[in-house]
Amino acid sequence: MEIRISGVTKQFYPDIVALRDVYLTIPQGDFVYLVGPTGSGKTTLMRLITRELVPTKGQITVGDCNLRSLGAIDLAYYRRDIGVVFQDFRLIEGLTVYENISFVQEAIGMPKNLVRERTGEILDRLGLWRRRHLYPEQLSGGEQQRVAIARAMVNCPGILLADEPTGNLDLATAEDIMSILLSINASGTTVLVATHNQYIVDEFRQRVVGIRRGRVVRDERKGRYEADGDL
Amino acid sequence: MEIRISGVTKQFYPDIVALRDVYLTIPQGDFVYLVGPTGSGKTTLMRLITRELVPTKGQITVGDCNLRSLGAIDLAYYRRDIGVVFQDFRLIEGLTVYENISFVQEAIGMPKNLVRERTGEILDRLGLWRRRHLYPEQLSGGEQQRVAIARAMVNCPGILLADEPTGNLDLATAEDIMSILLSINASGTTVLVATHNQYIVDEFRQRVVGIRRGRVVRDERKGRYEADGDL
Amino acid sequence: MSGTKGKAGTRRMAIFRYILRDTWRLLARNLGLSVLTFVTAVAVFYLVGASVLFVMNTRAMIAGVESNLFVQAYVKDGEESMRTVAGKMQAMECVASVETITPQQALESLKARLGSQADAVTLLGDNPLPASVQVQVKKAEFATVVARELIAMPEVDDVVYSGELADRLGKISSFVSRLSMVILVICIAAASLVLFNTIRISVYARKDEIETMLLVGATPAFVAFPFVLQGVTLGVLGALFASGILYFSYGYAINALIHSLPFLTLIKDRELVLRLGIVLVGGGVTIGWICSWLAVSKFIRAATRPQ
Amino acid sequence: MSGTKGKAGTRRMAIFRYILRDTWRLLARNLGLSVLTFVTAVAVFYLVGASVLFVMNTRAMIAGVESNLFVQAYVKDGEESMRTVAGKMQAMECVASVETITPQQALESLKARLGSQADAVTLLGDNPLPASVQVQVKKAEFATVVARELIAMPEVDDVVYSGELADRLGKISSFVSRLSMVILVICIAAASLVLFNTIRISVYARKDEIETMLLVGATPAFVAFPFVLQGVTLGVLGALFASGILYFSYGYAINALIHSLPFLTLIKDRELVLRLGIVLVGGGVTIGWICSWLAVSKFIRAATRPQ
Ligand SMILES: Nc1ncnc2c1ncn2[C@@H]1O[C@H](COP(=O)(O)OP(=O)(O)OP(=O)(O)O)[C@@H](O)[C@H]1O
Ligand SMILES: Nc1ncnc2c1ncn2[C@@H]1O[C@H](COP(=O)(O)OP(=O)(O)OP(=O)(O)O)[C@@H](O)[C@H]1O
Ligand SMILES: [Mg+2]
Ligand SMILES: [Mg+2]
Repeated sequence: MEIRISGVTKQFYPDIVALRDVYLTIPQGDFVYLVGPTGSGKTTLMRLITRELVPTKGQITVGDCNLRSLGAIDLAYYRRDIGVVFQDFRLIEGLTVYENISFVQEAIGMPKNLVRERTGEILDRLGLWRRRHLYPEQLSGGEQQRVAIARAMVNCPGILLADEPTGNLDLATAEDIMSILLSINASGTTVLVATHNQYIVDEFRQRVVGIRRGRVVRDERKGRYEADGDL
Repeated sequence: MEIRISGVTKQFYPDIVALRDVYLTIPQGDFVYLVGPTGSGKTTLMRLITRELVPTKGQITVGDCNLRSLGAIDLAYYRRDIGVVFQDFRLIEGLTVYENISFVQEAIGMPKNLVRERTGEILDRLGLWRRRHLYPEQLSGGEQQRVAIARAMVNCPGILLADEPTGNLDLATAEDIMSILLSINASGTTVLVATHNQYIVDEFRQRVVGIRRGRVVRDERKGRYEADGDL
Repeated sequence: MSGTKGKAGTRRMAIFRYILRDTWRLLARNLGLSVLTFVTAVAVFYLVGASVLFVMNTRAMIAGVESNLFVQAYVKDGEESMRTVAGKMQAMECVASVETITPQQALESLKARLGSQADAVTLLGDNPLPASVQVQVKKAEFATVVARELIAMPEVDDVVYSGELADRLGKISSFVSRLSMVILVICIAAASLVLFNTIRISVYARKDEIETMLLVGATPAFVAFPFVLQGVTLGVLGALFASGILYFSYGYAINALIHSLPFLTLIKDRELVLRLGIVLVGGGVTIGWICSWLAVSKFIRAATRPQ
Repeated sequence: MSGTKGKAGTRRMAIFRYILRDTWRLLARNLGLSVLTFVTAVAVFYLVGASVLFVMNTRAMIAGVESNLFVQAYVKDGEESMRTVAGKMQAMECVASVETITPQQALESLKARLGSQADAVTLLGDNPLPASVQVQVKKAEFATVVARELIAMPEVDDVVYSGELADRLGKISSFVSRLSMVILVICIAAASLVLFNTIRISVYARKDEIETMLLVGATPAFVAFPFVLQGVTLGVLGALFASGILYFSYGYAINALIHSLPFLTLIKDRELVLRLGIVLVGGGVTIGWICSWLAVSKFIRAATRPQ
């Protein structure tokens, strides 16, 4: 499924334009870093792709699907094929770590034994197995972030959006996460990572899309981070 | 006010020991980086200092004040002298950016004109003035983080605890924030920064306290980050 | 996307199980909220049930008083025509019972009425009092009809009945039935309102959860069902408990009443409360369902409407 | 730490102003929650007010019926002793009014009672009926006392009164006053419960806010006050609105009643509703205060208790 963003502008108030005339095509299987100073519009772009927001102008299609015209049920089915690591995690407070990860599988009707198997596997892979019975508020920031990553990955989505997925992780753990993301990407999933982490971007070189003040200012294959941060 | 942590152990369940026999003294006016892999106990240490938690064993004194024996009102007065940047920001959803920052001043009974002046000044300094009428959920991650920093600083506290204050900021903005923290420190405030940001630690060299699995493993003046991240 | 795409049935079963478990979680994990909603539901259903019982007993009481209303017809020629009139009355639809009073009985009763002055009556010599027929009507409003009927009969000389009393009773009775309806409607409206608000506020406290679930691909139905079932469960439990309390407190109250006011016509049969309980539980299901559905679907709509 | 440490007064004023503004914010920013709580409060206060009015009118009605209860004393020697007895009665505490009936009046009334058989009475010749005194008591239960008093008088020959009726009325009246108390208590309890739950759930929805405020150095009082004032405001507004609706609906109902049931003793004075309104508003303040205080202080205690 190709993500095709054409001429998208997103305006919140007359004076806040989060994205301005953005054209971007992300083919199936791409790995893209979205970089840019804080407030430049990275999260807004991701929220447009999940149809949390609709563009003020322009149009987004994912595969054959024009996002503007999705009904509530179609939207749910569309979102099942997109895994999102939210910048603020959005874990469900009333659910344990285990339940937070299993319920997205349950919501699509996966049978119990498969859910158990998959959840256990992914918790193990992210070093969270011993924390599975804790509630989000009992976790450290980095642990919460990994739960969010686990939840986004567990359904093997066609597209994975990760918004600042290493902001609360030490370098070693961040590198682990990155190699997991790369292996997911290798299996055909499109991965879009918004990040401020220069190390990561420079170490695992991939396509880099730079945004500044809502505009795409560069788009390089095997790019570098470039801390050109005049706001 | 000197922070004196002696023999502190914090245990959550029989099997989760977040801190283990920690001794640490932070004199008034110090600037300390708290580094360590995710889940090592940095946030727990800070929550002990704000008396959100009490130690399972051991004792913490700040100035002349033994934290274990604080009543509800004394606790409020104690906390007024501590500014905290929470890892998850904890902005109040129902308040705008401006109100989130002014209310901590109002809570201590500061007169209106002074509140207005100070709030305006700090919003300006952190580049948030144009966002002052927005609610937290309308801000980007980095903007929320800066609001949290502004709120922690605005009462000119004697101690400033910043938990991962640059996790959602690009490098340039992070450097700005660091120089603000350093200037606050220069005016006599004790600053304690928990961080995973190697750049920051290595560029603005200060005392570094390393924690791993709940134990203090190193404590160096002008230390470096050292990504020694075996969990 | 993987899983058992072929077996839609198994999948639906699985989803159903998850929904049930989630309902349980909603109830159990936020025990505080659940208990508050439940207690509110009990209070509200108790009020409704109590007002229903009150209304029914008031009606029974009025009916009891009405059945004490008589129309008396004095007949012209002795006991013969007295029996004719009585027979005709007995055939009427709106008549409950008919009693005949011979002149002898009438004299006795007059003597009794005069008390110690009864001697005066003996001065009357031969008994001048006529025979009469006493008719008990089924409802107060029929008294006038019966009286008209009687006066039209050739055998009847004069008709005595308390037209004013019949009139009043009729009016009071019809007013009580209207008032009772109003009371019931107000109670039920207040009950629904309170339950709706309570459920809605408790859904409001979980706004974020609803939003997040929808964001990660749960269908609106999957998100809504546990809330709806939770609402239904609380409604039903509230109604059941209220019925139980009602059953015992009604038994207690009615015993006390019968003891101190034996002359009132009350509904002594506690089975009534059981039947009322069934209605309340039905109401609990309906209100719980509708209220939680309205509440949750509002938040779902807000969350899926893109900005 | 800076600010105007010296001027504690100005600071307290400032804090007070902030608290007021915060209360307004709580009410306005979560208009949905506020409206739900408000509507619940209106429903609940309306129920309480309506039940109070219902109870008072029932009591007035019973009192009206009671005042129609008479004790009749036949005196021995003509109109002289009739007047003596009447005088003594008038002096009694529990007597509402006294009426004297001469033998002539008694005869008229007997004739009237006999209807078309009145002719029979003329056969009596000289009027054999005695003079009598009719005593109206203030409450049904006094009838027996008055009757005893009368029978003990030398002038009195015989006393007639419906002991059974007096008894029943007395019992009904005392039962109605007890029942009305029970109804009121149940209504007020249910009202408090519902309001408490509603306020508590709405505080629950703001748990995080309370926690954060305490974490950044707000005193428990500073955090609690806006919630308490919000509760009081909603309580008062609810009570005011309920009183308003009550005022108009009572006026309407009482007009309809007086029109169709003019013989009932009802409280026509709408000022009663105004006085009731004042009581309701007082209740609104109290319940709003207590409920929100309990609710918020529970969360504050939970948040300041270290783990
Ligand atoms: N709902 C909203 N209402 C008003 N303004 C908004 C809203 N959402 C986002 N914005 C504004 O749009 C701009 C872009 O926000 P966005 O979250 O996309 O930034 P970002 O690139 O993710 O930044 P960061 O790296 O800090 O997370 C910000 O300035 C933000 O204040
Ligand atoms: N309330 C709690 N109940 C149970 N376990 C807890 C609780 N709070 C913290 N922990 C555990 O204590 C450990 C230390 O947590 P802490 O938040 O201090 O880590 P941290 O150093 O801040 O990590 P990070 O860099 O990821 O924020 C974690 O493993 C966490 O799961
Ligand atoms: Mg962002
Ligand atoms: Mg932490």
